[in-house]
Amino acid sequence: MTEHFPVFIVLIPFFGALLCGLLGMRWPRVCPGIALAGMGLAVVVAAAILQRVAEVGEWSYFVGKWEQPRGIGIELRVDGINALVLSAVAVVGWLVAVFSPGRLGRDEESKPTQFYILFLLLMTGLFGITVTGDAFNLYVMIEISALTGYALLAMGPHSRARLATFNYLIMGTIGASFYLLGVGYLYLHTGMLNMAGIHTVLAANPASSVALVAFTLIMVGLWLKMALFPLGGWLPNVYTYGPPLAAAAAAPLVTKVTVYVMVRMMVTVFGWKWVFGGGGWNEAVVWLAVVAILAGALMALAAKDLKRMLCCLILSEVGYMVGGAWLANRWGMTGAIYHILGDAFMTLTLFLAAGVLAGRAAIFKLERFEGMFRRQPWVMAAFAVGALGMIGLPPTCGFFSKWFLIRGGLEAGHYGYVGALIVSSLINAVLFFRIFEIAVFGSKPGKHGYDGPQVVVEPDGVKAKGGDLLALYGAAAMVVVVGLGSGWISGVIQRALEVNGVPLAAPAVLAPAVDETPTNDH
Amino acid sequence: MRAFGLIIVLLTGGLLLWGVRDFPLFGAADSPANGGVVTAYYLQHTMQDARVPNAVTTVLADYRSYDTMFETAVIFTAGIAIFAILRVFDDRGGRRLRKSQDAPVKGDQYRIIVGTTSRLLIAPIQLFALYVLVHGHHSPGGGFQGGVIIGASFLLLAVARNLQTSLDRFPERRFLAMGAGGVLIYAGTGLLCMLLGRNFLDYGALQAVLPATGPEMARSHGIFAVEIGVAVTVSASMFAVYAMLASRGRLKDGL
Amino acid sequence: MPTPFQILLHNFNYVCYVVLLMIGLHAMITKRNLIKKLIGMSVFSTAIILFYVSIGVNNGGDMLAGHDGRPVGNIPVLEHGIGHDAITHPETIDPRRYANPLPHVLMLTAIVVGVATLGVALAITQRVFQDYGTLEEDEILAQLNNPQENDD
Amino acid sequence: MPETVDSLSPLFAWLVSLALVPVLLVLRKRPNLRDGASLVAGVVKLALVISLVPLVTAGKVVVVTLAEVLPGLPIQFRVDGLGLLFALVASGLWIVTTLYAMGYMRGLDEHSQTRFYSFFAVSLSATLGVAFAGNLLTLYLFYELLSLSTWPLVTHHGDAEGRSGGRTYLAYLLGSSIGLALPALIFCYMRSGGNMDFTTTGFLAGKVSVVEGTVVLLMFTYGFAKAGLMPLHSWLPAAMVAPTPVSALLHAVAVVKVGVFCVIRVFTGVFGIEFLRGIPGAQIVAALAGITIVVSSLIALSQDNLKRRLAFSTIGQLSYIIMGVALLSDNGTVGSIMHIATHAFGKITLFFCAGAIYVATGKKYVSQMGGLGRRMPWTMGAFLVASLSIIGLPPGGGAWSKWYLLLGTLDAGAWWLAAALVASTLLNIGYLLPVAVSAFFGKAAEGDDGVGGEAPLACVIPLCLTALMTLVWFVFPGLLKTLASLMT
Repeated sequence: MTEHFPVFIVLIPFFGALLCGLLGMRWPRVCPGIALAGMGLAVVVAAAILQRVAEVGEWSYFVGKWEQPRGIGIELRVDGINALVLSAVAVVGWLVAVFSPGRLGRDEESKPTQFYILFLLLMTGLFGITVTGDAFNLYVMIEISALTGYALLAMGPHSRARLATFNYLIMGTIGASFYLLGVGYLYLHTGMLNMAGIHTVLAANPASSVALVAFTLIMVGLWLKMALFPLGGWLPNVYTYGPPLAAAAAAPLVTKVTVYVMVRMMVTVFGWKWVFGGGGWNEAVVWLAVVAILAGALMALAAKDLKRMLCCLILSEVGYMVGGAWLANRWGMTGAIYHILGDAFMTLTLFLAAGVLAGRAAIFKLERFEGMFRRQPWVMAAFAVGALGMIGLPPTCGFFSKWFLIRGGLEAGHYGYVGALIVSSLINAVLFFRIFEIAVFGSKPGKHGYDGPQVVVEPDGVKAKGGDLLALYGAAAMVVVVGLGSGWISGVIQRALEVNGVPLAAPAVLAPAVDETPTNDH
Repeated sequence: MRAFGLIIVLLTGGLLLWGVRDFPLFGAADSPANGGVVTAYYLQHTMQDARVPNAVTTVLADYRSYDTMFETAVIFTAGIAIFAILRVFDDRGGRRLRKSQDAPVKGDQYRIIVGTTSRLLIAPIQLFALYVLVHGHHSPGGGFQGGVIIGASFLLLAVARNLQTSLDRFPERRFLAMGAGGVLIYAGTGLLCMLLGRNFLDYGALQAVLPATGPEMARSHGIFAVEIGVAVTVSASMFAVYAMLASRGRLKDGL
Repeated sequence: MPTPFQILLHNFNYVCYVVLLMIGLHAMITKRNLIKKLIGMSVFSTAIILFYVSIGVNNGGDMLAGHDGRPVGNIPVLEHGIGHDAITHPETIDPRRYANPLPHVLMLTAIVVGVATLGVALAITQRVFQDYGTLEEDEILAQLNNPQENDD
Repeated sequence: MPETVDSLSPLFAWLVSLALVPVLLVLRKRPNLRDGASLVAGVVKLALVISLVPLVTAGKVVVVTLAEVLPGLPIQFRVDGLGLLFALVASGLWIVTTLYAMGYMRGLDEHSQTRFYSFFAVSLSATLGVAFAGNLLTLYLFYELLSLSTWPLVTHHGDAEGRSGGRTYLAYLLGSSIGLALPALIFCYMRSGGNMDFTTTGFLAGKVSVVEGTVVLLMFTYGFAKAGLMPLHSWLPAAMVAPTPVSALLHAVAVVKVGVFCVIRVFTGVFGIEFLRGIPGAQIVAALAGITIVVSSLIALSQDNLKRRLAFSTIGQLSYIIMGVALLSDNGTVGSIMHIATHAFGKITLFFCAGAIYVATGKKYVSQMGGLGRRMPWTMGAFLVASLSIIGLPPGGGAWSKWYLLLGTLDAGAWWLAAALVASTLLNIGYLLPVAVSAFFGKAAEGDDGVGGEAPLACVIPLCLTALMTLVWFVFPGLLKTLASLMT
């Protein structure tokens, strides 16, 4: 049974959603159970895939057994990179499933069944994106996760959520359509839809404007969907006004998986030599990322309420990943992929904590953190772990991703990027310690010996219950576990990148684009 | 804002036009896409592999059936999404019409003509839809087209009479269940192939279940089963979308 | 080498698709009315479908008619006459005589996705209209800036 | 390479104070039991550290690995002479400071003492973590942990002044560590090819060019801003808003010494003395230290608030240690390492006295302290003894360390650094002795209502003990000398 795992992981949430669709109308209570069991099973399967891929290195599964000639059927390919992303998505999904029952009643008006169907379909889309080895199938999965994202975010009680989701829908459709166009151009140029197939044909005759236009279209489309700074205007409103549960499900995953898609396009489909063979215009992209990092950090500094601040931090983190990926050396790419995992858990921790603290309110002014360490000590402790991750202090994964990214930056000699990373870490420190100060000592400075405000009865952020705390502490624990496991994780990533021909340092002079190292189609 | 939009449009347009320069000539038979190995295999092996002359149906439901399964999931998602966004359960506002009586609607005098023609047309439409669904193997058609026509027949009823009459024949609980059921038929067939030992959605495995059929004919029947699943979901979702949008989510006094 | 103008003339389909695409994109970005944005989105999706389908067009190279006199480049459904030998030795079928089936399959998906996105967008537009009473983005933003109805 | 011994005692020593935190939280309703637990933990910690002394003095290095994080770069403890000396000083003084804090906190009836003691314990374990750190990554990890765990202590009072002090404290420390130390750390990781364990010859020796070496050395020296080198020193006076036990242990012993300890580690463990002779980096640092010594002593002269005066004195004394190492001579290194211990005991006594005066009479300013000696003989006596040690006059232990420092400057031939050393010693006399002299022989300042006798016993005993220890170091410098010379 185990050889079906690559497709099995996508089918688990898919069948879960369908079961909820059938049974949910009559027995709404069955849906949380299906979601929890489904995501739990998904975590186990993802771990098994990761464990096997760490040994074998790469695992292809042909749906419908159409193997020869390559490109007829749809191939699901799992290697070191997407096995890790798969596990991260599965664990985040499970934690949100654990978090949802307690939180659901008030936020999603009165349609819990529809929430679970959409949530499981969102997970199906994300697993599908991560696992697929076919460029067009990737578009279909992007659309599934996008549609469910729009619905989940538009379901909320706040009227502004729907306007924000409308803009998100427009921008998301433009992004997905650009990606679709890019795949069309690639199909026109190579006659193949299978990623490995495109790679072999592209490696044979790289110099053509059609491939260049295809690459530009795909990149612009993906940057739009992952909210890279100039194109990310839609993100802050959507996740601020959207219902907290939907934001906790979508924020940590959707942007990160899109970054994974960009990495997959650069490494597997177009190939490292093709992307970085040409002139130095990858430097320009890293400078774009630098702008994204700094702009995100400054917008977060200016934000007055918690969720908008966290959204601006997401924009900044996307800048980390895009910058790391485009540094044209293996360390930068390792940092980018590692940051996908780390940042998913950090963002999840912060958004879960924001969900618990803010309750139904969309706007959670920073002053309302008054004495929060006393009112909700457990929630604030988990929030602190996420915050330390964002600042990048050692035991957490945030430190190690900065560790790889700065090393990549130094090796590429891109000091602007290294500087941006450091400045944004400092700004993060200011942001979060500003909150800690208010949370411990209250917003108005008291007299000598002032011990923080007296305990204020919870306005409407309900005291954290069992499910919330379990999810919160799972996420916070994962932030540290991914940090301590950075050696093993970066090992897996490095081996996967090596197989895909990612050089250690940016080759000063590139060998002419001869058919490069034996590609990995066995 | 307008100037900014214009600049972006001209920029992208220029880039795309510059890309057209290297395109293979329109309609060229030896272009990488048309002359490629993949296309040749599809056209040459559609009969050999699946006994289905219509190459599009074979590619749609067999070679790339994983894609089509999630395409059906997209339609199901659309139905659920619109239900989640619009559906309102409280009964304030909107009066519930008498059960399938003709409501006194303005422009009543045309009611007879529209009512009778629609009553005459709906049955043939649904019959034709089943033909389109079944005949997908041999002529352009298949699950999506058949499903949409069935959905359209219910829409015709809703437009000709009122939403309540078509809701009586296709109530909310049923079209939600059918939405999920259709995709379950599709994915269930694929799962059955997996349980029978072959890869997911490899219909050759169905020969063990179907009496006296070789692997190729099993593939053809597999395609047909999948098309039915698609038709079920598409019809249910199309009608659900219309019902939700027309009645602003109250499913009562709609368009 | 054919001059660029000849190429553009011959690839006229692709030029149309670019123009349509740009009309859709322009509408989506600059139009202030929500429904007009959606119309732009539909034009945008249709343009992509035009592009994909025009990839698959196959006029059989210089062959006007197949070796058995029947027209080339028609719909990718094998005629009845050649049923049996297509099964035993498939190479007799000349792919140049049929249109490329793959883009048509892909565009079935793109159409479905377009419908689904449009449906969800219309649902959201309806809820926006219920909440703000208008579909003009400027008026909605005006209502948001002087918040008589707060959002908390 | 000294042969390594695997034993878990460094791990237990590090864990003791961490394990204390839950105990404190449980006992928060019963202050006596809670403070008793702190004392017991302190004694156990000191005992565990002392158990390492025979091993290390025999030239062995005790190793224990906490977590295998990056290939070739685990979170690992490697206890050697320098680390052990600093650990001894820190854990020894922790017991004394806990005793003193009980007296001080009860004397002033401070609020939320449990939070105070638990963060105190966490910062101690972080200090021990830095002392035992085996490679640059572990060092950086515990360095950051120390900054975080001491922030709530600095802002303990929670009033506007406390919070702004905390903000400056964090801005300097986090800003410099993330801004300067982190890139330098990663640059070393890049150049060292993965293994960053501290070796006696330095793991970067020869692997880095002259310019890079100098730049990285300066980045580390200023990255570890806890060493208080000018111009990154003003967080120290700002942190004086903290309650006195915090100022005493952290800003005389734990925090500042961690900064200097890291600088010594960078000099000896990362680059190695021989390699540094080849590049100008060390001379620049020595010059900067010299300037800091003189300037801070001058500023201390002008400060009326006793704690701020002691703060600037600490900045000066720290630069002694940096200068000692930067001289790259054996005597200099031995002198600077010994100075860690002697200055710790001397300065902690002075801070204790400042706290005792504040508890007993509420006076903060030196000008008000005329004639206090007659009413507080023990406190002012200890102040006098400790001042001698800080200045470096014979009965005080500081004499030895300053003696070796002076020898070091002469060995290195940096005569103007020797001049700076002598000048600052005179300035030390200038700002320390008048306080003691006016206390015993001066007349009471006007407006002094002569109320309040000696400070509570729990304050006086610790400060007398530490004053006694400064004399012990003068009589038996043997332990310090052996541990220090292990490093050369």
